[in-house]
Amino acid sequence: MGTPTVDISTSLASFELPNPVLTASGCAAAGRELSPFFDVAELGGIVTKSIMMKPRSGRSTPRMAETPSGMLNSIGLQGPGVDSFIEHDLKWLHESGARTVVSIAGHNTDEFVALARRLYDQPMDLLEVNISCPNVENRGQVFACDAIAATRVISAVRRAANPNVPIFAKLTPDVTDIGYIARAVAEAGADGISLINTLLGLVIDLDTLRPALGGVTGGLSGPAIRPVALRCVWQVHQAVPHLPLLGMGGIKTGKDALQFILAGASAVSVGTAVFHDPTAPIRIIAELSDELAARGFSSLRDAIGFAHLSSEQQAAYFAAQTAVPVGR
Amino acid sequence: MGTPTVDISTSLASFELPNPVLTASGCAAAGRELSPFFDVAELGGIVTKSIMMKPRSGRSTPRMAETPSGMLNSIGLQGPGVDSFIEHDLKWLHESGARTVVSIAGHNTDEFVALARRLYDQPMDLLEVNISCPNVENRGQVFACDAIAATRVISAVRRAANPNVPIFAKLTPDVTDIGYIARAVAEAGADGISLINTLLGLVIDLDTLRPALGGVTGGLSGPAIRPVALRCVWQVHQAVPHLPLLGMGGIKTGKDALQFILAGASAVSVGTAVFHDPTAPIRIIAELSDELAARGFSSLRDAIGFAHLSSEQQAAYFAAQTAVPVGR
Amino acid sequence: MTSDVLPGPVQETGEIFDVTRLGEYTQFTVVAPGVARGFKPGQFVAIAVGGRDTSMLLRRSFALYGVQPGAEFAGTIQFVVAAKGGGTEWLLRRQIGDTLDLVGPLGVPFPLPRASVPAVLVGGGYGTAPLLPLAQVLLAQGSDVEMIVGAATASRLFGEMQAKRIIGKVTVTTDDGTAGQRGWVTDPLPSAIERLGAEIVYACGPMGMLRAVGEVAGAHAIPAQVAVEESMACGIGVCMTCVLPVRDGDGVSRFVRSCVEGPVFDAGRIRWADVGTVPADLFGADGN
Amino acid sequence: MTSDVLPGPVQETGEIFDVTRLGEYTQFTVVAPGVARGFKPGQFVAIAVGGRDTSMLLRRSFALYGVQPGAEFAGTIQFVVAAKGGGTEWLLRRQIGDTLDLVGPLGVPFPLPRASVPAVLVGGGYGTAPLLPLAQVLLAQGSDVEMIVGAATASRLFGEMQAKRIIGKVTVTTDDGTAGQRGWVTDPLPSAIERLGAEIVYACGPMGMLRAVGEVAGAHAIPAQVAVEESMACGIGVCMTCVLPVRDGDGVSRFVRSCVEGPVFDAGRIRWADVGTVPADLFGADGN
Ligand SMILES: Cc1cc2nc3c(=O)[nH]c(=O)nc-3n(C[C@H](O)[C@H](O)[C@H](O)COP(=O)(O)OP(=O)(O)OC[C@H]3O[C@@H](n4cnc5c(N)ncnc54)[C@H](O)[C@@H]3O)c2cc1C
Ligand SMILES: Cc1cc2nc3c(=O)[nH]c(=O)nc-3n(C[C@H](O)[C@H](O)[C@H](O)COP(=O)(O)OP(=O)(O)OC[C@H]3O[C@@H](n4cnc5c(N)ncnc54)[C@H](O)[C@@H]3O)c2cc1C
Ligand SMILES: Cc1cc2nc3c(=O)[nH]c(=O)nc-3n(C[C@H](O)[C@H](O)[C@H](O)COP(=O)(O)O)c2cc1C
Ligand SMILES: Cc1cc2nc3c(=O)[nH]c(=O)nc-3n(C[C@H](O)[C@H](O)[C@H](O)COP(=O)(O)O)c2cc1C
Ligand code: FES
Ligand code: FES
Repeated sequence: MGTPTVDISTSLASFELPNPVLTASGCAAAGRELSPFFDVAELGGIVTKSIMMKPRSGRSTPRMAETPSGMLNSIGLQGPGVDSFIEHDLKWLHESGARTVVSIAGHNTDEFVALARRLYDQPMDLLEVNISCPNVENRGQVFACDAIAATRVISAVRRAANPNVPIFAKLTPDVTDIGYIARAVAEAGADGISLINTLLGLVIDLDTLRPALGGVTGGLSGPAIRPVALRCVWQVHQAVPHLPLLGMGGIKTGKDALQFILAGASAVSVGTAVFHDPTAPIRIIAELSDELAARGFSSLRDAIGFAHLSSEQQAAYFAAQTAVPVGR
Repeated sequence: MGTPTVDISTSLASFELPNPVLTASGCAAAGRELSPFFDVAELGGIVTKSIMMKPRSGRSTPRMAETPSGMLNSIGLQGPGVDSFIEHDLKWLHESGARTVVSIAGHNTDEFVALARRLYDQPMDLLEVNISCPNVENRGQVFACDAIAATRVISAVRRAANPNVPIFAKLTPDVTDIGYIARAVAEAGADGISLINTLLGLVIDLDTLRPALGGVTGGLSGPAIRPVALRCVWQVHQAVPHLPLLGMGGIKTGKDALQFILAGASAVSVGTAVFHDPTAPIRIIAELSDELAARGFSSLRDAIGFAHLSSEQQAAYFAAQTAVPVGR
Repeated sequence: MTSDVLPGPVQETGEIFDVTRLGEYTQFTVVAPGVARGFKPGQFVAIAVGGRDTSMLLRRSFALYGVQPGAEFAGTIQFVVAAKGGGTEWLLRRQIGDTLDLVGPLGVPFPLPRASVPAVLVGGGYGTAPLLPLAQVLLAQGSDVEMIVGAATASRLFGEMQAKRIIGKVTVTTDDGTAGQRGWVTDPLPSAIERLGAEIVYACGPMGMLRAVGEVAGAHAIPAQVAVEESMACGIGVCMTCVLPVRDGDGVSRFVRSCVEGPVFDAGRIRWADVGTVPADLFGADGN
Repeated sequence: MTSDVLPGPVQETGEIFDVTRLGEYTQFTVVAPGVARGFKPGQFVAIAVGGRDTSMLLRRSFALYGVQPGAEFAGTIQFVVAAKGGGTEWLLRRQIGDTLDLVGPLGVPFPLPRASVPAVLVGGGYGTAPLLPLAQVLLAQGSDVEMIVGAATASRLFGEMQAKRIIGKVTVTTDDGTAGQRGWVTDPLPSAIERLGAEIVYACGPMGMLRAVGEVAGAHAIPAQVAVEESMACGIGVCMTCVLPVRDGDGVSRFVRSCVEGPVFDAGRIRWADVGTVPADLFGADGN
């Protein structure tokens, strides 16, 4: 498309990004495995797999099942522990010139705090606090399912983490009222919100007649969940309009990414699509830029939350644009 | 498959069905439109579209958007009101010899009660209480999102309805803990539980740059949600093992239906698949029967909740079967 | 107007007999005796797209024309496809010999006058398709028929040759003047109505065009029967996605399913200005 | 053992050059110079299935053989497909001239001995495929090679003709005795090891077979290098779905990704009995 160039830079609180496309936690390891396919420094950023204090084996296999337009996973946060992560993964990312979002997960508030402290001086652009994981102190209930537990973790991490690094709370869609949880973590000091994590799902293996996953239930991701993710972004943008959102859930193309931006996301993460197409994140940058240009946007920032405007407000925006919109 | 015949009769509380396949509310109107494709009396039953006291226009168009392996709808319970429903629809179903599940929906508890009373003497086999709809008395919060509101409706309907007709509470998956809601409605007197209703979703129209649906958000259905539905059936079967479950969400084939049975459903509803294949429900009866036979089950009832058994318990069952299982 | 009792729709697998490119459109001829048998002009067929394991759950609808219940192409149906999104693009990749999963014929056909009456037929884009068999039926009844076909540009015109063959002449309009006269189908419509002394107008095309055609007919105090195109999830009347606000005989307006109570409506009964809203006086609006 | 630095995997679109039925299997020859370039025996290719708008999100993996980096079929790869579910059935409907979206070569190849050593190769079902190019490499190194191929029944045998052509002879077993000797591949394995004075066994096939081959090799105090087949979501090492409990050099067991750290493992290091569990002494098991 020979369309006018669009300014696609964006920001997630104080983190400035040349483009709004990142990987999703757990879907790009720590970036290195994607480097045969593209230069990871060209992305908006790499979001690393949620790391915990100690090494962790994760769940038993089978760990995945394909489902219609989606997949279930039950990895169980397998990882090398934060020390090894800093020494090998974060170092590699830093040397590669990649913008880096470090995702952390804990069994309890103390572990989240310990992680924030351990990472205090490490090179990173944003800290994503994965509170969509089970809280061992509350019968394994997921932190982000309980406004109080979520608040406690986020305020503690905000105090413990380097004040120059924005922290984003990552929410699960498996709650009755995601806007309520969003307001709670915003008040607790989150600089932004990442959403959504996977939906809890299950598949029965018709050969074994038992649940297909070793972990019984697993997390549903991929295009199947995109409408749920978009609804969550829409609702959270309405609940906390001042907070930047990192949107994700089933993004495969620039058009999909644009829906998230219009619904209120300042940037997007590409997760499961990477399994199908390792170059998806880099392709989506170009596609999104073309889609914005084709609709007459002069910058990505103008498109953030645009779908919440009335038709009149939208028309006024385009009327004020000097560039002639292509294809409208 | 020349497999031994399996007894596929089942029951939903006191409602005895010759086979376990029904339509889903809102996906078969009141059955009549399906009669060019098959004899509706051959199904386990027809579940009618949720009816309210008064005629209701429903939401503005557009009312649907296709999504990956799913669709969003925002019909808004368009319907003729209970009087016209009784006079035309229920009458036709009765004359057709169809087993009938009547689904009711209300703005508030009183409307549910009025519907149960109005339907007291009408010919029907089961009453499905669609509490996955907004409660006008509580800022439009969905009844089934709130254990107290859900309990109130179910106990009131149980008291008001004909005691010979079992009542099933239909739950939404959009809650933090569906097992908790299930226990609440069970204690309130539900004779069983139907699940799941649609997931709340949203799509942005990239031409208008606004939500694609007139109703902004809509309900996500189809194979995309099947893993979520199976997880809900699994969890609710564990929460209230004594209650019969009517399972649904993305069922397209006999194999899909079998997953629901193994997870704990006594019967299944086929919804969105009917839009793709009007004969799906009748086809699924035969497919399910074959799948059961191929795995060595002598009756459907034996397969209900079978995936919750340990491998040893499962092996013991098959060892005790006289019929030689085919393909195991 | 007569209202025949029609054989119900059937679901059948049809083999593609021919695929022909026509400008920006592609015409499919498919062997489908069950669908062909019951067909009346104005009806449509719903086609499963994407094959096994597709992520596209819903059927796509196409207006039927060129249905041959007997004779040479016995039991074939024809429809024309314009590329739009994934579903039509999948269809456009099908080849002769491939099979399609069809449900049809669906919908209420164009109502026919009891006796011969002069009629003007107005088609926009591929909307001309269902008017071709209608013209044949009307001519066979002895009616005088004129036809106006229009499109944004020449390559989006459809059926002007067939129309000419059937009727003898046809008026063509394009928005950009690349074929026929520059302008809209409604420009030559008044004079056609007057010239013919038309007592009815039939139309199929985009909503805006149908509304305008309805207004012209109304101004001439004659009815316009128009075939609409609403987004449809099921096509068979069970889902309620395809509704339009339509005024009935005693003045009450309701949301009416365009798949089974349409797609053909009396233009004068559709509340065009209220499409996409819930007008306060709609039946049941207070029940929401 | 040598450990070359390999060119990384590439993503490319390959045209299908040939499709040949072989018993219950179908062999594909695809023009894919990028994948072919880096290939070493034991590696695999991950193929997108279902086309645009498919509901099948994940790639399917196939062991590579018959890769021709130069010569007549320059830049082609070969792999063999057995029908399983939707993905393989879609592949089996592809025809010559169709294109496939490929990522490869993936995984760690079979480690080669530094010098020529006698080796027995054991293939089960289509697991014979990656052993064919391995046999060629070993023979070129001057190693003595014997090959045993087995399957449940004759029609599920693969590659016994090619093996015979490459090596000169081949031992065949089938569970039901429909070809070769009745029984398992492990039945003739001990005598093959002894006859040849084998110093290594290579194997590919179902997990149960690989375990048994590992045990026979262990009993002869020689290593077995086996290529496993774990369910893989990404194939490139980013998702952690494909792990196996593997003991490393200093005795610590970890969950190791079979896509990038395998699919070839030393059978003696895989904790076969613990596959599908989280053994208590696994590295990080206490972190769960
Ligand atoms: C009664 C009727 C008759 C029709 N006749 C013809 C015809 O003769 N020739 C022709 O080319 N097209 C016809 N259409 C339109 C055709 O059905 C759509 O172009 C087609 O559904 C688009 O599918 P897609 O996957 O290519 O597009 P997408 O935009 O990807 O479709 C997404 C969803 O929206 C629906 N949709 C998109 N556009 C339309 C539309 N214009 N009308 C209704 N639903 C839509 C699709 O069915 C699908 O469910 C008719 C539609 C109706 C309702
Ligand atoms: C390294 C490797 C090499 C392989 N080589 C070959 C080969 O040369 N020839 C061949 O025919 N097959 C091979 N397979 C198996 C092949 O990948 C599966 O048969 C195929 O993925 C099944 O896909 P489906 O859609 O037909 O089946 P479905 O059962 O519908 O697949 C559903 C999901 O399960 C996964 N899955 C199913 N079966 C297997 C399996 N056996 N192994 C791994 N994942 C599976 C699929 O990838 C998919 O994600 C190999 C697998 C791996 C991991
Ligand atoms: C295999 C896999 C592993 C994941 N691991 C993590 C994780 O460690 N931490 C986290 O916050 N989210 C994790 N996620 C969730 C993703 O980051 C993302 O929120 C979700 O998959 C939805 O996006 P998608 O549909 O683009 O994949 C994981 C998802 C997958 C598929
Ligand atoms: C168009 C449409 C209308 C629906 N209307 C109702 C309804 O009136 N009452 C109800 O309880 N569920 C309604 N549902 C939900 C279905 O009954 C079912 O719970 C859900 O769609 C999941 O099943 P499926 O994936 O098989 O469609 C509707 C679903 C669709 C798609
Ligand atoms: S499309 Fe379903 S009722 Fe018309
Ligand atoms: S398949 Fe993803 S890490 Fe191996």
